[in-house]
Amino acid sequence: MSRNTWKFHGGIHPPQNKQQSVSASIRQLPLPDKLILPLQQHIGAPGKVLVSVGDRVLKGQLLAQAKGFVSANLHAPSSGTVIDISDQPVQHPSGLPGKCIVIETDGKEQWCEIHPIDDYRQMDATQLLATINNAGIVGMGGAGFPSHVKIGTQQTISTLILNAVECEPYITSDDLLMRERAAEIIEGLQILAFILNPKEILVGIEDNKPEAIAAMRRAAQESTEANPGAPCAVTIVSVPTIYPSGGEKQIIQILTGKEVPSGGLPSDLGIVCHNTGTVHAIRNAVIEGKPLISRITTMTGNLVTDPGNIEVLLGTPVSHLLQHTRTSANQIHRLIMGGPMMGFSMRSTEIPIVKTSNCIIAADDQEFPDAPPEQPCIRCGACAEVCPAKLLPQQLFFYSKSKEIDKAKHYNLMDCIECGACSFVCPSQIPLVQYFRFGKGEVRKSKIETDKSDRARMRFEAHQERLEKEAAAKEEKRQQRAAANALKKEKQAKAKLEKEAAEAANPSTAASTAQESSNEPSNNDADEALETLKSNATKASKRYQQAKKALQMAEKNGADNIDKLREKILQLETKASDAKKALKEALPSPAKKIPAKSDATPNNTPKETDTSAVIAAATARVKVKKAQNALMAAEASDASQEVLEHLSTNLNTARTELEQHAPSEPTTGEAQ
Amino acid sequence: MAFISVTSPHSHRANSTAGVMQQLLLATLPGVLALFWFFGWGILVQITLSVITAVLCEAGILYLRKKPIAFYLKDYSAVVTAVLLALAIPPIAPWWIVVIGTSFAMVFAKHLYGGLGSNPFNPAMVGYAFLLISFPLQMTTWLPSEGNFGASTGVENTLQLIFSSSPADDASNYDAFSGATPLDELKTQLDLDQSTDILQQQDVFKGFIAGAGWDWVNVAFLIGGCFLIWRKIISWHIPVGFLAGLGILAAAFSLYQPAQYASPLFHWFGGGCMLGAFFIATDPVSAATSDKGRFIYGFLIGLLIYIIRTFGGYPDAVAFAVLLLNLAAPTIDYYTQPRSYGHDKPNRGTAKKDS
Amino acid sequence: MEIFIAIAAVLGMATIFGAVLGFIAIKFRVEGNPIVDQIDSILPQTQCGQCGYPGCRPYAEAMANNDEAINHCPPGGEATIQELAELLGVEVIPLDQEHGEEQELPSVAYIREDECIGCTKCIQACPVDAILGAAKLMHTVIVDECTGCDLCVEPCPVDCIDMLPVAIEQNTWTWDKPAGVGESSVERIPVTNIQEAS
Amino acid sequence: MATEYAKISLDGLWYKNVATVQVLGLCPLLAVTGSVVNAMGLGLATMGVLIGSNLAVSLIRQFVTDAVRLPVFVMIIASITTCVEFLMQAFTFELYEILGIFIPLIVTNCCILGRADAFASKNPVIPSVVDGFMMGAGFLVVLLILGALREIIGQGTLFADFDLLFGASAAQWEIKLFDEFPGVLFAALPPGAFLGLGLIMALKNVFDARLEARAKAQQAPVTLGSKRVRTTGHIT
Repeated sequence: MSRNTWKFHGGIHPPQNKQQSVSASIRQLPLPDKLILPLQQHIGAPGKVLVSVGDRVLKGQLLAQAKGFVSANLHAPSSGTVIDISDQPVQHPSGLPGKCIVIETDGKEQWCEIHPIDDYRQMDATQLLATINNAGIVGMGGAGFPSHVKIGTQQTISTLILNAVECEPYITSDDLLMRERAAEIIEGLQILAFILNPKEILVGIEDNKPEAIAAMRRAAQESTEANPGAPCAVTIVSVPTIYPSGGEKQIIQILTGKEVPSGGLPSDLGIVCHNTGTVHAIRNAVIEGKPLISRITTMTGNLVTDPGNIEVLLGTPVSHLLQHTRTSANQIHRLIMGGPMMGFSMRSTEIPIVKTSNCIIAADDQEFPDAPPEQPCIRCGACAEVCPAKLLPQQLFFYSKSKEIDKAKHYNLMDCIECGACSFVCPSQIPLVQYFRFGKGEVRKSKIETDKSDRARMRFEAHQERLEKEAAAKEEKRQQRAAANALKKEKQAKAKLEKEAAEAANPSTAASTAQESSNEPSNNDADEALETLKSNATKASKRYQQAKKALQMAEKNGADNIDKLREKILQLETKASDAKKALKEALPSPAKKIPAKSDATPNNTPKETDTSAVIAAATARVKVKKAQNALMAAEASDASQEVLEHLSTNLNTARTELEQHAPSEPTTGEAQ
Repeated sequence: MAFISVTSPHSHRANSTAGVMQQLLLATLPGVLALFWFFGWGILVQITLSVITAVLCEAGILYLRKKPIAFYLKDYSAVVTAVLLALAIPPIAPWWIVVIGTSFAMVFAKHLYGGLGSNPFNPAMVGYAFLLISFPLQMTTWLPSEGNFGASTGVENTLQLIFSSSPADDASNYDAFSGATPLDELKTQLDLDQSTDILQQQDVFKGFIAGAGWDWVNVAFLIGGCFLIWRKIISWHIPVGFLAGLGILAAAFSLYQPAQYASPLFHWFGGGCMLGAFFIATDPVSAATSDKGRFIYGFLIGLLIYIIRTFGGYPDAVAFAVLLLNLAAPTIDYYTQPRSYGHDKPNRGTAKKDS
Repeated sequence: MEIFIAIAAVLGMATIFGAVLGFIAIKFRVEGNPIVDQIDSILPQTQCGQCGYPGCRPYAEAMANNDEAINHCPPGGEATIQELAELLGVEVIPLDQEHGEEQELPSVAYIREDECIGCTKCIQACPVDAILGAAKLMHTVIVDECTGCDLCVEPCPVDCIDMLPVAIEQNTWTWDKPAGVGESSVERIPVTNIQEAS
Repeated sequence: MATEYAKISLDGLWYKNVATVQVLGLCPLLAVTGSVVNAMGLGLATMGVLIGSNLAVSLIRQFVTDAVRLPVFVMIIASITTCVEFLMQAFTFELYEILGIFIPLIVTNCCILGRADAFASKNPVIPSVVDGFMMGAGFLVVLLILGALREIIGQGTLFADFDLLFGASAAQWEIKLFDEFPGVLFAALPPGAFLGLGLIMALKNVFDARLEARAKAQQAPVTLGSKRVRTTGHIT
């Protein structure tokens, strides 16, 4: 059964170290006292907790329900009591704690109600999908991507791939699983094939696992014989041993020659790829109705006295495993979850086994000595030779190091699968993968920051707009109110004047005094205004002189800002002349007014008061006052020249208006 | 009990920069022996002098730059630069030539650009080019090859030649011993309208291909180069491109007018060709990055060498060609970025914002 | 004679080139100033006013039009200064400390809700409307929208607003940059065995 | 007054030095600094043009509109350069021959147009002339240092051939520093000039860094965030 395989670029041959853990068959451990179940055991949103502290739970009972599309259910691995729901050390390279449900086991292993499916072929594909979804199955090779999302793809699938490559050194959990439970795995594949209806099923196994290949071939043969009508046969493909052939993208390339587009999914190519353990779990979920509550984990490393593969309940603390494999925990230098190429070093022995924990390596510093200090990159290119993604790691390294994320992105940093092949071969001992992880983090961070700042800008602009609108509305209201007030005042004034007129018709001293008193201030106001104008004019001309002097000085010194000074002087000059003009214009009016006043006094003896003239005089007075106030306010606030000019003309016109009406005014008073 | 937290991968191939450099030094051994056999003790003296100067310079600059001295000296990069430079220098060149050249290479070509890994030019070749431009007489005067580990010149005589106190004496001393290299002689004679056939008869050209021991020196460097490729210290792309570029031009010209242009074999095994192809051009720091880029880089060096050797003002051209292509390496990288997994075509050029 | 030819040539050229220049000056006048938008997109949009301008955009305008210095933005820090320098073609200069210090970690405002008296002063102070509440009712900060400008801290009459650094969680955590040449990137963690301790 | 001229002088000689800070006029700088006398010849010529052009530009600055200022300045510079060229032909013909094309090429020396545009067109006559002198002096000093450096290393002499510039009596000024010096040809060639200029610039940067560090140490501590404004409310 030879089938054409393709090669991916690069790859390395790290020492295998698999023989330590393959001698014994899969075994079980005694039930641990405590099971710690992190809510986040998969990619996506953590589930919603359905239990509370003190609840008694049964084996297989749903503890947390998937929340959102990419999420997974979590079940109780054993019966017992929920004793805590809190932050605990979990399987995360940062060492940051995560929220966990802690169950104290009661040793009864009491199952909740389960629903095995006798013949899945009688079921609907959607029903099977729901079963898998409910069982909380995620990719068990290490990534932890919820399986039902992969299986539930809308695209037409032509190829179903079982990734049984297990290319990382040390790990043998899939190997042992295939050796011992090949038939179950084939059954799981048939279930998937039933759901996805692919044209072919490919099983890729590295040629360093001859027993597993033999077992799988046998099981596939038997399966075909047992179900002659099966939609498609399982093809077992032996692939060359090279790391990282177990990467999803790499196994797809090896088996089909196709490349998953950057940023795309295998389903874009009509391919679905599952890990051995995952397929086995799917089989258990469908055939036995059991959710994912345990997995096979390899215990190995030179400190482990009884290395091997263990079927372990999820949530079992690593310390429990160490204890039952007779590991000298005191000598541990590096405790790794996952393989030596992509696994992470744990910071505590209390971290629990989760759905993705395929291997635990307890090693001293002989087995994994500390990396020597980083040396400068000599651009030897060894990294580029082994990169399975065909990237240029040295370029990515330079740009990640200098945080030039645009350039790093241009060199496809985000396509790095962090397999560690480049770091493995680097003669300069540069922790390249860490640089790339750092760079990727920076890319993500900058994306978040840009999004956030864009949002902040929008909100700020909206905020400003709102404030402006509010201010405009207020201003409008204020004007309305002012108009209403003015109307009211006018009415009052009218009423008063009418009353006065009525009084004046019957000559009375009261009326005349009233007139006089209202006349007096108007004169004073005008004088005051004149004064201010005068002082303004002198001030302006003084400033102009000062500026001129400054300019002369500056010219002598050849200062830089001469042009500015000159401009300013020009301004001042116009200002001064304008002020003088205003003064000139203003001056004659009182001059005229005074004689007019004196002239008018003796001559005119009105027989009756001219009501309309009085009203006009009053309004004129108000106008003068207003204009004066405006002018003063403008002066005080250093308003522009135009405004001042405008205001002073206003004042003048108001004054002339007053003048027109005022002469008739005092006569009434003085005539008496 | 203390755990360590460290990024994966946790295991590492047992190799190091120092190891790479040591193997490089090992690979020069056949060449050094051949030079020793044909040109005598001078070459060993030059290597010793150069290595001492380089290490002192490196230590001094590291001290000035406040860097850990031992840490950097342990990577052997200074020694490699020194040895490569010394191999290119005439065996009886006065001591100050070596010292000046090596210090120039270490200080200006290496450390002023930021030290190991940051130098855009090959330091050894910068030093060589500097010497060749500055002291053309001393740099083109070789001993005639004689074999027998320089028995006729002797250790004492060699030392006296190299360390003679007065530079004025040099010229007369040289006259007694010196001779031009075959490449130099070829150029001179061809300029005098001699034909290549006649030249083959002359003393300086007697040998199996390229005359007077030089071919054997090149063969020795070729052997060392093959060792490097076998050990995966260098990739085959640069040397093959290099020899292909040189060979194609040489073949074309010599087929066109055999009397006027020397054969590809003569070019391959003459002068510093093999040293340049396997040891100089392959310096990864200053070369192109991708496989395709490296081949192009090597090929262009080969072309340039032939052009300068045949039409230029200097008899040999490895240093100039390598330096010029060092300058072009970023441009080559710019156009030869490989297509990475999952992409239809390779990226070109530089990053655009928010691409 | 020669001198006249020279003068004629020079004058002739002056006329022609003057005409060309005049035409070009009118025809290809540059309108608007798109650089402001580019600068604004670099600024962190905290709207904190630490630059001395009321908001990021006014500062961007000042940089584009009035040659304002590029080192007045503490929230953006070194990274922003570098980007601005690159965009505007000026030298990178250190952050002006008079405008404040760059913070290591971004922080956001939190209201100690039981102390809040519902005065709405912080709501008015917030430039991005990230505080929720009504008069006489407790207020709270929409953490995702808070830019960490701390403009709300000072107006609070009961001092119940804290600026707290954004906590790093599993999904926001990223790997550190390795220590660099000459250093080993191994981090040693003292481990206390929980079972032994308890 | 005094401080203003001091500033112009310091800018010209140090802070805005044409060669080491603005890195302008590299072509003549690299080409003719093989010996002190060449450097001095070109430096003086450039200085003369710089003073003349600054003077002329400053005089006419009010009558030149923005659009035509570049052609006008270039015209002025070209005229003055031609004058200097004639002068040199008249008085130091041999040096003129040696410097060759680099004398007419002063027209294209960016520093001259740069100063005309950046300084002379905005300042009165006297400061402009001072600026021209100081910029020229700064350039000349760098030329001289580089010339001396290259002459010493390249030929082992100093002040050779001064008779070209200062008459026959200056022929004795030559100092032979080493006996039988082999002469580092590299220094006499353009690459040596690049290297030398780079070293001079590096040295200057070291000085500047020291000065800055000292200035910083004396500076009063700043109050953090003292320039903050409120952003809420109306923005007009």
